[in-house]
Amino acid sequence: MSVNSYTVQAVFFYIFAALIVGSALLVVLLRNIVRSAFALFFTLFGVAGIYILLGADFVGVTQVLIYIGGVLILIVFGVMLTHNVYSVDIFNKLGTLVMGTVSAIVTFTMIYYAIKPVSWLYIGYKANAPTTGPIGRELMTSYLLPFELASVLLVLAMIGAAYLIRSEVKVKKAAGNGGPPGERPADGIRKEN
Amino acid sequence: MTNADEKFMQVNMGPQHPSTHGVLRLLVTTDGEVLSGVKPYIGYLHRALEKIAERVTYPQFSPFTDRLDYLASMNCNLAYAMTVEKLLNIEVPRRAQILRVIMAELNRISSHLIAFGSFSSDMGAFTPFLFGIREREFINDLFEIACGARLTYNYIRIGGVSKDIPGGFIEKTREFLDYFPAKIKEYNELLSYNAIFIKRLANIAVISPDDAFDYGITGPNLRASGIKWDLRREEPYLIYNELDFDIPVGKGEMGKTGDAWDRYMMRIYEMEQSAKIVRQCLDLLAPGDYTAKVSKVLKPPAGEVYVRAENPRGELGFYLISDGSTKPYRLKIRAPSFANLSIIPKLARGVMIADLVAIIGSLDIILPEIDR
Amino acid sequence: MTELINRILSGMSPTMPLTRLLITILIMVVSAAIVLAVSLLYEGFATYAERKVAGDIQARIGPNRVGPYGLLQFVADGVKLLLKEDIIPFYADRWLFIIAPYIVFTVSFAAFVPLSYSDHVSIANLNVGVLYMIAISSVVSMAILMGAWGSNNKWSLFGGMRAVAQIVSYEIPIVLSLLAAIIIPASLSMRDIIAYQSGGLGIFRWLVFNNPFTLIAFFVYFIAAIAEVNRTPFDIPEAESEIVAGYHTEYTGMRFAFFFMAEYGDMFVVSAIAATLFLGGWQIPFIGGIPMPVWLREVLQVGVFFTKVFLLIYVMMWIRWTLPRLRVDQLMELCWKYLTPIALFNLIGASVWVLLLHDRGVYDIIARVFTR
Amino acid sequence: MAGYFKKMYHSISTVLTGLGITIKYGINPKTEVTQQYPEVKREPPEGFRGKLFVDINICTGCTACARICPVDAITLKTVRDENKKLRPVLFDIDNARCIYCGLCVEACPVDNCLYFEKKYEFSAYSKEDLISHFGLGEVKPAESKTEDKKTEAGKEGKEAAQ
Repeated sequence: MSVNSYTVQAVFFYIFAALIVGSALLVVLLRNIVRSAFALFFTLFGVAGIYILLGADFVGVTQVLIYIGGVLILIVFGVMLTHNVYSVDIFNKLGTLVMGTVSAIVTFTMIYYAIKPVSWLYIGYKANAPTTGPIGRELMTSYLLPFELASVLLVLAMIGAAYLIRSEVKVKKAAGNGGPPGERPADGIRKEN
Repeated sequence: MTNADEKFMQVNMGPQHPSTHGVLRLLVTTDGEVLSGVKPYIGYLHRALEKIAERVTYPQFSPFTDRLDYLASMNCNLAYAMTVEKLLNIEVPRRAQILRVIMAELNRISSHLIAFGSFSSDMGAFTPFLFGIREREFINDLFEIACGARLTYNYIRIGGVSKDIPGGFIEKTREFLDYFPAKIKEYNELLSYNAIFIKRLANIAVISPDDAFDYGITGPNLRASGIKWDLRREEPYLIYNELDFDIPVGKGEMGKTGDAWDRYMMRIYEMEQSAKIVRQCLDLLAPGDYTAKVSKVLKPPAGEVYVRAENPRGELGFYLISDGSTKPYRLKIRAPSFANLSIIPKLARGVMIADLVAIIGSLDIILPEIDR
Repeated sequence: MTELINRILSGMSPTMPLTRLLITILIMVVSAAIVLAVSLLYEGFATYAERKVAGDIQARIGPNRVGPYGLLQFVADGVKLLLKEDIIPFYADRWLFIIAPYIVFTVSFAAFVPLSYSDHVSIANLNVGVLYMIAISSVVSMAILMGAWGSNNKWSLFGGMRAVAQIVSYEIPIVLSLLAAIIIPASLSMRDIIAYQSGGLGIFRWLVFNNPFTLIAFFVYFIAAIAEVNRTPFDIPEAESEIVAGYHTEYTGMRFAFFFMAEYGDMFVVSAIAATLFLGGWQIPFIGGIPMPVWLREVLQVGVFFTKVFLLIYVMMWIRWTLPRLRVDQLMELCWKYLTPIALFNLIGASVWVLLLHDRGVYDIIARVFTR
Repeated sequence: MAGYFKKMYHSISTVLTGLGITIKYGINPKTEVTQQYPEVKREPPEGFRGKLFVDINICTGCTACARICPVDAITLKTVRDENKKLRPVLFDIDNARCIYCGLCVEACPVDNCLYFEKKYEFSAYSKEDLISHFGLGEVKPAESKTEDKKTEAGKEGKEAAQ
């Protein structure tokens, strides 16, 4: 929301920050893994809100589009396909706790040292200027190589996924009349008339 | 999902599922969208009709046959009447025979209209259903003129029909026959030859001729598999041998012979043929008795008899044993839908949930007949 | 709305941050309430229209009991839904079950925000308006999945999985076909896009007529949009005859109403995008060039915009009551084998057109030939 | 590739044909076939099987209807009056049980005694209200020995229920 008032921005910032922190805590603390996955929804939404507050509307909207519409869906699907979702014991080993603590400390240290040297520039209120055009131009000029590399990576991932699925179908076909699902594999489903 | 067997999921389809055509319950085992097994459970509509038959007199059972296949009551009445007539050796007057054919064929049309309509609504198109109902109402009006009832007619009785058709019936029937072909054309354009509809049905749930024999499938479902078997031709009863009509068989127009689309299309073709038969019968109709002389108390000789007739859904058979009293000793009903239902577990393997609906719809089962 | 706030705030002293905040929030809340009221009114009317259109198409009359021509039917429906028992299944995941309908509704409501209803009437003119719409509609799939999982019902889960697969897949042809149009005005802002389409008798500079590729893009978009909002023939997530009611099987009363309203809200939104991007938004056809008072122009523009949207919604309803439903794999096939490649090649074609002809449309070229 | 476009053409053309049919109905209000029931009531044809009616004054109390009824909808109790004539003191027809098959009407030996009315609206709040009572009520019994002939409707049916 682009309103020429720092107070309003501040209020919304704190709302979004509370949303992010609260839901992130839920993600970590909830014992029901499906619910944690859904709690992530609010975290990502809050992040998008922060982006928009910062005037980066394109990034904010892309955050919603990709993280909520894409990544989160995949995560939730993955969680749902875990078998016996409700009985997943998240805190089962002491080792996890130790490892978790260590990795958390390491991550926070890294973030701290990444943030510390930055000389924060207060740009003030600068929304309403279209950001899409500049972003596109930069992607196609200065950052063309990383951009293309990222797309190549994605294509590779897609091909890999497709290959994995194909091989599973092949295994099913080879299994023949082994079991009910293998029998007549996908007969009448993938076939075209 | 919390099942121990993580690969499959068991789902209850019915008895209150929107597309199980009544109270059929299917225990469906699925692997995602793909079915790996279907088990039908029947009996939710069991009313012990066969037992009731042993406790009521012969004429009294006639209204109960209305409730066998309530969409084709005339045909059920007819089969039962013919059974008792055979036991009693009653000769039915010619006018009554023609009236019976007219009613049976009109009822065949109205039954197929429901089959067409409910199938289309199973496939997600609701409009053809109401179009089908609209034409069916016309036939119901005709029946109402003839016998006073719109659903459970009890019109065809032992020895003939309950009463002669009143004036105006013939004209109104002709009006219907003139109006009907345009509507069939409309159905075909709207639904039968629609690309989505064809894609949903072609090559789905193919019943091979061998399977059809093995499972005792009859009626349009059998003919869709390419077998030209129609009792109206094979064992002509009433005046069917004098009439000129074709028996449509499945030719695999859109895919393999005997697929769901063929089964569906058989009903459209049969409606056309039935209309043709009714037209001929109206021409043949001559004055005469509408019923044979039948005594009020029927006491058939001891013996047993089996009579079958071509119902809209297949062969309806009555196996009647008489011990010489006024009540049947035993009446066994061979319901066509029951046999047709039995092939569902075979067809519904490796297909998708949406196809299961297509299978049930294309077999056009009716539950009161199955559960009896 | 931003301008409005700025205008009000500029008249105030900058030393009262709290008052400014309160006023800002007040204006936001009031405008949100207005949009909510309008959208609720629209949704009520849309449910009425749906039933009336269905009635017309099915040779029926449709609702005509409540109020004149049944216009108040939606009030009766709303009251009925409000008074219904609110059932939460015992084994449901309570939290997910409860919040899912609210998210679905909020999201569909949030999509009304960046729309440009006329030259000056819009709630927020986002620079990334079109992208925002696409993003916000992808959130729906998440909420649907939430409700589907939360219901702890297998049919719901089927519906939820289907819905997500469908929405995620169909976003691709939608975005690709929208891109073919967006590259011409080179802006993501709804207002800029509509402003670009002025002139040419108010109709020939619509992006749909800009070049042959945008024409194809319009149809691809419209088909994909129908799928995106889960309407027949693509209503497999709530396919009544297959999976009972899909993801909202377990929902009753007001929670169900939220899902229901969200569906109609989504219909409005996708139609509004189509109207904005392809059909000139609020550009008044033919008489747009005539000078007229500002208020009249605004009213006409809003009227024109809504007319276009409602026409598209009518087409959606018309399609819904005509066609049978696709199967889930056929739906995916349509998306990946037909719509996506077509949209992709179409986008390339449109890009080449823009590159070679410097975003001059067919009308510009013809007009140039004639003026020469 | 040709097949691809051919399929596409086929789909689009058939879909458009279907849409053409529905729009004809959609824009033409004359195609509506609905009757507005409470306002417009259709007149049932001659011989319509509606609610059963008994002209009790000409009823001979022969109980033929009760015996033929397949569902025991008719309860009949007759008493001999002073003229040694059978009179139906109790003649109840349970409209909820009746299946409107018409067997009783055909069985009735008296003309215009038991017949169907053209009445099809008889909803009620309770099952009891659905029973039509036609019986004469109290009839002065024969002066000589009171011989009550009780006929419970459809004895045969009763057996079946057991």
